[in-house]
Amino acid sequence: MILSVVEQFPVLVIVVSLLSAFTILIAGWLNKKSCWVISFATILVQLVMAVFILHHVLTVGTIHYWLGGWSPPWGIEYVVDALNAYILVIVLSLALICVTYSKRSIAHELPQKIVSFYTLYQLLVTGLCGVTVTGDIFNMYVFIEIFSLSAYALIASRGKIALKASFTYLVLGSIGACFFLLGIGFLYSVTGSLNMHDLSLILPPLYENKVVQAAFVFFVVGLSIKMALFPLHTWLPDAHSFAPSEISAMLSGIIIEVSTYALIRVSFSVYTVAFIKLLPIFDFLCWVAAFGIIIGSVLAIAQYNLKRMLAYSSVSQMGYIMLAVGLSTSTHSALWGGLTPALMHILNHALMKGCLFLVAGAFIYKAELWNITDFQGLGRKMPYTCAAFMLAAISMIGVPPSVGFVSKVYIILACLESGKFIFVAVMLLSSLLNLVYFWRVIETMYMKRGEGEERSHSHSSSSKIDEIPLSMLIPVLTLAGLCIIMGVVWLTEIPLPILDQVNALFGLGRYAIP
Amino acid sequence: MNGKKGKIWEENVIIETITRLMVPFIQIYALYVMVGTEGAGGGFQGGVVFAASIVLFTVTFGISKGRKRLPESWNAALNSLGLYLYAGVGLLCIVLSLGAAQYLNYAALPLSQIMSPAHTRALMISDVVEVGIGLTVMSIFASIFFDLAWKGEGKKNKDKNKGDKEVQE
Amino acid sequence: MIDWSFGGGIFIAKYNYWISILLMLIGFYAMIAKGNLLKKVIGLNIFQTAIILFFVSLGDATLGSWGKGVTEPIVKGTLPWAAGGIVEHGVVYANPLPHVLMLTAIVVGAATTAVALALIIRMYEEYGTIEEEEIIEKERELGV
Amino acid sequence: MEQLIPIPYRPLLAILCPAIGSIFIVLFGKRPNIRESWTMLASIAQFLIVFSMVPIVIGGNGEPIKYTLFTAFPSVDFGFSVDAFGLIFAITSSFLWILVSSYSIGYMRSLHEHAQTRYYFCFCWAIFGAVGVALSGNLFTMFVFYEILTVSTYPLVAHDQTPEALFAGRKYLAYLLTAGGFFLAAVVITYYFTGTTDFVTGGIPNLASEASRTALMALFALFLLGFMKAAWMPFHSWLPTAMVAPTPVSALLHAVAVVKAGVFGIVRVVCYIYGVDLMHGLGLGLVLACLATFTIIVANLFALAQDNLKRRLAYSTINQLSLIIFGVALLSPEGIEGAMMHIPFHGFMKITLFMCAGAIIVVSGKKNISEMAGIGKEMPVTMIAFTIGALGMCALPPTAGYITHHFFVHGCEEAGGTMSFFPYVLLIAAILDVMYFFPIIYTAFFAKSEGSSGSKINEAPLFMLVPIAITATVSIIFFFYPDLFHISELVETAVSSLGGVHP
Repeated sequence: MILSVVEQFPVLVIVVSLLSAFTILIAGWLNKKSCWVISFATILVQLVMAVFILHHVLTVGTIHYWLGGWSPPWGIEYVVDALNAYILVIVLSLALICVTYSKRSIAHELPQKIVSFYTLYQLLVTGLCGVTVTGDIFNMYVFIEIFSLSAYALIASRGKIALKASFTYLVLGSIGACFFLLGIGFLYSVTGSLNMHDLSLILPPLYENKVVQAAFVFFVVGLSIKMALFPLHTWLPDAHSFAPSEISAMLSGIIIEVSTYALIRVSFSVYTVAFIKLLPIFDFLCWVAAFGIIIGSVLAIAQYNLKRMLAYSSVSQMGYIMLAVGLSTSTHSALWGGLTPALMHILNHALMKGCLFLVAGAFIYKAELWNITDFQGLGRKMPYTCAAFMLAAISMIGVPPSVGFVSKVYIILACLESGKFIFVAVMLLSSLLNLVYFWRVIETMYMKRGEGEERSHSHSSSSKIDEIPLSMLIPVLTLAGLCIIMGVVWLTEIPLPILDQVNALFGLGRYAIP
Repeated sequence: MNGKKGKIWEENVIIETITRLMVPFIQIYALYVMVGTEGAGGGFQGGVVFAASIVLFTVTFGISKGRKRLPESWNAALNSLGLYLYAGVGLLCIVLSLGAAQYLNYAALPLSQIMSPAHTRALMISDVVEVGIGLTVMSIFASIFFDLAWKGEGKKNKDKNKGDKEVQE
Repeated sequence: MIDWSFGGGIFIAKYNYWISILLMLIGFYAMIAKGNLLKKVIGLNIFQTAIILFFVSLGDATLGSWGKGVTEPIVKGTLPWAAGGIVEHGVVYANPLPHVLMLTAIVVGAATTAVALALIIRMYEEYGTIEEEEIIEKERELGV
Repeated sequence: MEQLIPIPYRPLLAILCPAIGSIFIVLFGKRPNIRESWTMLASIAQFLIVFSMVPIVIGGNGEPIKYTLFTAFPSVDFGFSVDAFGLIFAITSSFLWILVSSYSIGYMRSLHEHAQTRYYFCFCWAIFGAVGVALSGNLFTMFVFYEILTVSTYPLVAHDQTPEALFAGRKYLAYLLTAGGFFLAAVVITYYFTGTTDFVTGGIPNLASEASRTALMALFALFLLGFMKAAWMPFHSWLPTAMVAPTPVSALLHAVAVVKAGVFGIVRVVCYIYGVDLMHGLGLGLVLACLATFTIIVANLFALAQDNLKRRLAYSTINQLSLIIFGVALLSPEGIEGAMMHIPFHGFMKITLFMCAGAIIVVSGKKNISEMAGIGKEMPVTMIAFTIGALGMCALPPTAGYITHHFFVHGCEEAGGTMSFFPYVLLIAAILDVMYFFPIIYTAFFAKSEGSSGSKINEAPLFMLVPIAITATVSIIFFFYPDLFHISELVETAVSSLGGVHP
């Protein structure tokens, strides 16, 4: 069989990244500055590959890649369909933005650890890509552990208090991964297969089997820990707030999203819609998510540390995504049916939270400002950074035409269609709570005067602009701009065919069999 | 190092001599586990045994001496080299077959025109790949040991890359 | 009237699962209830080992697949790389795949432990203790 | 002109004027003269473009000018549809923007306000939102602009950056974005029921058949809550609090753009989403009328108690806004006509009053009515303009206010039934209006000032005085010639195309 070049990309995305990680390790001995260059170049190449993969998947069809030429039930298979390709592009885009940002901020924050930082960062990207492209459930577990381990180490890299945060994450994350492994074991014991597609063929007659059902519960619980779904979110606030900012952005924007992707993959590719309709587990998830949305927001209001506040906001946003996932089986509209709102919010949340965390990092970089109350007068001192923060915050609140607004509308429509009006109220309440905690920050930045600062004219104060370096500013502004631009793009429905293809794949939305 | 706390190990002629005798044998055994057998597998185990020999040496002669035998730069180089061996051969399959074969599909290597494809696979897996895995495992386990033992440095090491290698075997 | 034969069956015939469940709970308990970070790591290891045990016993021909017994080799027919041997159908054959999988799980476990230990060492340097509550107290003193 | 700009693009261009203007304002932020000439230029251009659409709409017999940017959901376009009613609001906002821009220049410079670039920038976006609301073709587009309007006015409200201003800003956002949430829910539910959110003259046809009676009632409540911008009681308290903003902001945004956007929305929902017939069928007209009259009376009572001039004007605004809602609630042609007409008329009159209040602050720094004794002699032009505005509020001739009240009373008669009781309420309201406006005039002209400032004439700068004079004059012209800016023609076009208005 002859493979086209693009069909080699799924594996190359991972191998290139893996090789690059260790090249960085060696190159770092010779020249510390080369680390960033290698990392940046690798991720750029990966992103280009991912875009090609997405194009190929959309135009030609799903890519099946048999590692080593072994056919699926025995060999490992990488399967890239519309869902993976879409997530892969998001992962690598945000990774590219974060690595651009990290150039100056890591040189400033962790000058001793540049080499190990980039090595680990590259391994993190490897793991994330791996989870995304693989079609083998055990392979997925391995990649989950790869990115988790890199994440533990990266979180701890600031030392001090971050160590405790990292340790808590490690313990809880390992429990999550072990539950995932246990689920795999259960499935393996009744089917003897690890290939996702193969499993989905063997499983249907066994859906009534208690072992199969228990395995599903293990998957859900394990991945819920990884993705910080509400009652299992306890590791998240510490980890997010003490990690270096680009890692916080990755954690919040990508890592927990990839775990969500894993859950979606397991729910719809290993199990199927028929199984999910058998158990009320998705209804239960909806309620859990709704509680998460509200409680996450309420806890965010109680925080003074900006990054901690953003972390709790992530808990709430994961609730949005899980609510949308939970509703996916009961909606049939062509537009907001199925997984569309969930996948849409995965991208949107990556943009918004990425931007917010990078801005929080910029404040720390420039002036060691952690607490919201210290932000007085920043609006004038760092106009572009603060403008970016404002755009992203406005998106979080859901002011049109930002991305947050689009997700909100789609999720509300999904709630309406499935007849769960209570969640509409939850969504609206949550956007008000978002308003409360984000506006507090905006107000402090722009409106509150610093001590001793007199009522001055606009021109006299504009002279003390003190912005972050360009290599940090560009990523921040890019993300902020995308928050608005993507909102309009979503509204024009240009990217929706991708999500529609995902629904077609899983038989959701308008492809559902009534 | 550790000078201010005094010696944390004691020189003991018997132990040192026995260690001197043991280490080469352990290492040869490790190599045997790695490449000496017919079938696949053994890279990881061989690497661990090899690392054990280094650990034994270090425990006997002290960290500074152990570090001298396996400096950090060597460690990094070895562990990258192992990975290059493993991943590079895989990539070679794609490159040499001009994109016709999959990653890790050793049957696509030109070597298979001399021997049978099956034997090529066997050769690549049991020799080249195992050596790669072994090197990486050895150096990383050694560096974990050194980092944990070398108080004050506390660098976290990561040997996750082996994870996916093992699973692909 | 309790059906002892059934009860006995489920306890004795599947002792491997019970053992791994017991170990799992022990590990889980240690991870959650113990204040000493090192004990938490030990708990984590016990937990992982329990899962490994579970997987390995799946591959055992006499125990595997929920008591059905694995009688199928993973590949039927000639194994090309194994000196031309032919595996006969129906012969009791331990499934090697779970064992190989667990090799990876062991690696992952070792890596996790390594990271955890490194973190504990750093924390000990930072706070002078590895008791969770004392660390939290010291953190509070630092004003976080 | 027709050849110059293709007709369908005009709504888009009208909206883009302030957006483009805002960019230049930021670029020239350090050179006040150029910056402010951009504001003026954008405002004039916008007004001309808006005004150029009037003959087309009137000529087209209520056929709106449509322009679609893209389709957001099936049968929900993000686009504009300019009809007669929308134009009334657009003309009012854009014309008054020209005047207020000029006024702002005088005001901001005289008081040496800080952050003027931010001020002009946000002002542009507020107008962007307001005109967007006016020209939008469906609920969805309207919602988008509605939220932009809310957010962009926040920095204007909190402009002073004092704790008081910040509190006002917070309150403002809390109210209006909550309202936005309700509005969004209402829009989505409407879309869910009917599959469209377009404004249809006479109401969306299948709304009644798709939703149950209770659902329609609840939906209407959601819409009302969504239009908290209309400051109906008991959700009015953001408006008086927002009066800490600089006076031009209070003048344009809190007398015209923002609050009128709320009222405009209610009229849109009543006439173009529910339709008059359905409103009748549900008996919602009476509910709305009761709500409006309640607000009218209570707001007037509140106004009596205020000493701060701007706060008193704010309560007067609340009262007048409810008057517009009341006009619509009558569900009779004359009532709706009056309501639509009152939007520009009240805009001109109230802006006069606010600008006068601002002029007083600039010249003498006085904010409270009790301090204003004898100010009429110092600032004769300003206070005469104020008197004209006040007369208009009390619905006395020869001002525009009289005309609309005339329509309201006729509308009540036309509606008949319970509605014929309401003219008495209007009478009481008018008497209350007199009770709190005339003392101001009395204090200004006839009370003896304690200070020794004497009767030296000391007027505000010309930049401020001219707009005041213009709006006051226009308020009188409306009385004699309501068709200025084609207002009455547009109103007639709008009402006649409603068709299904109950006799």
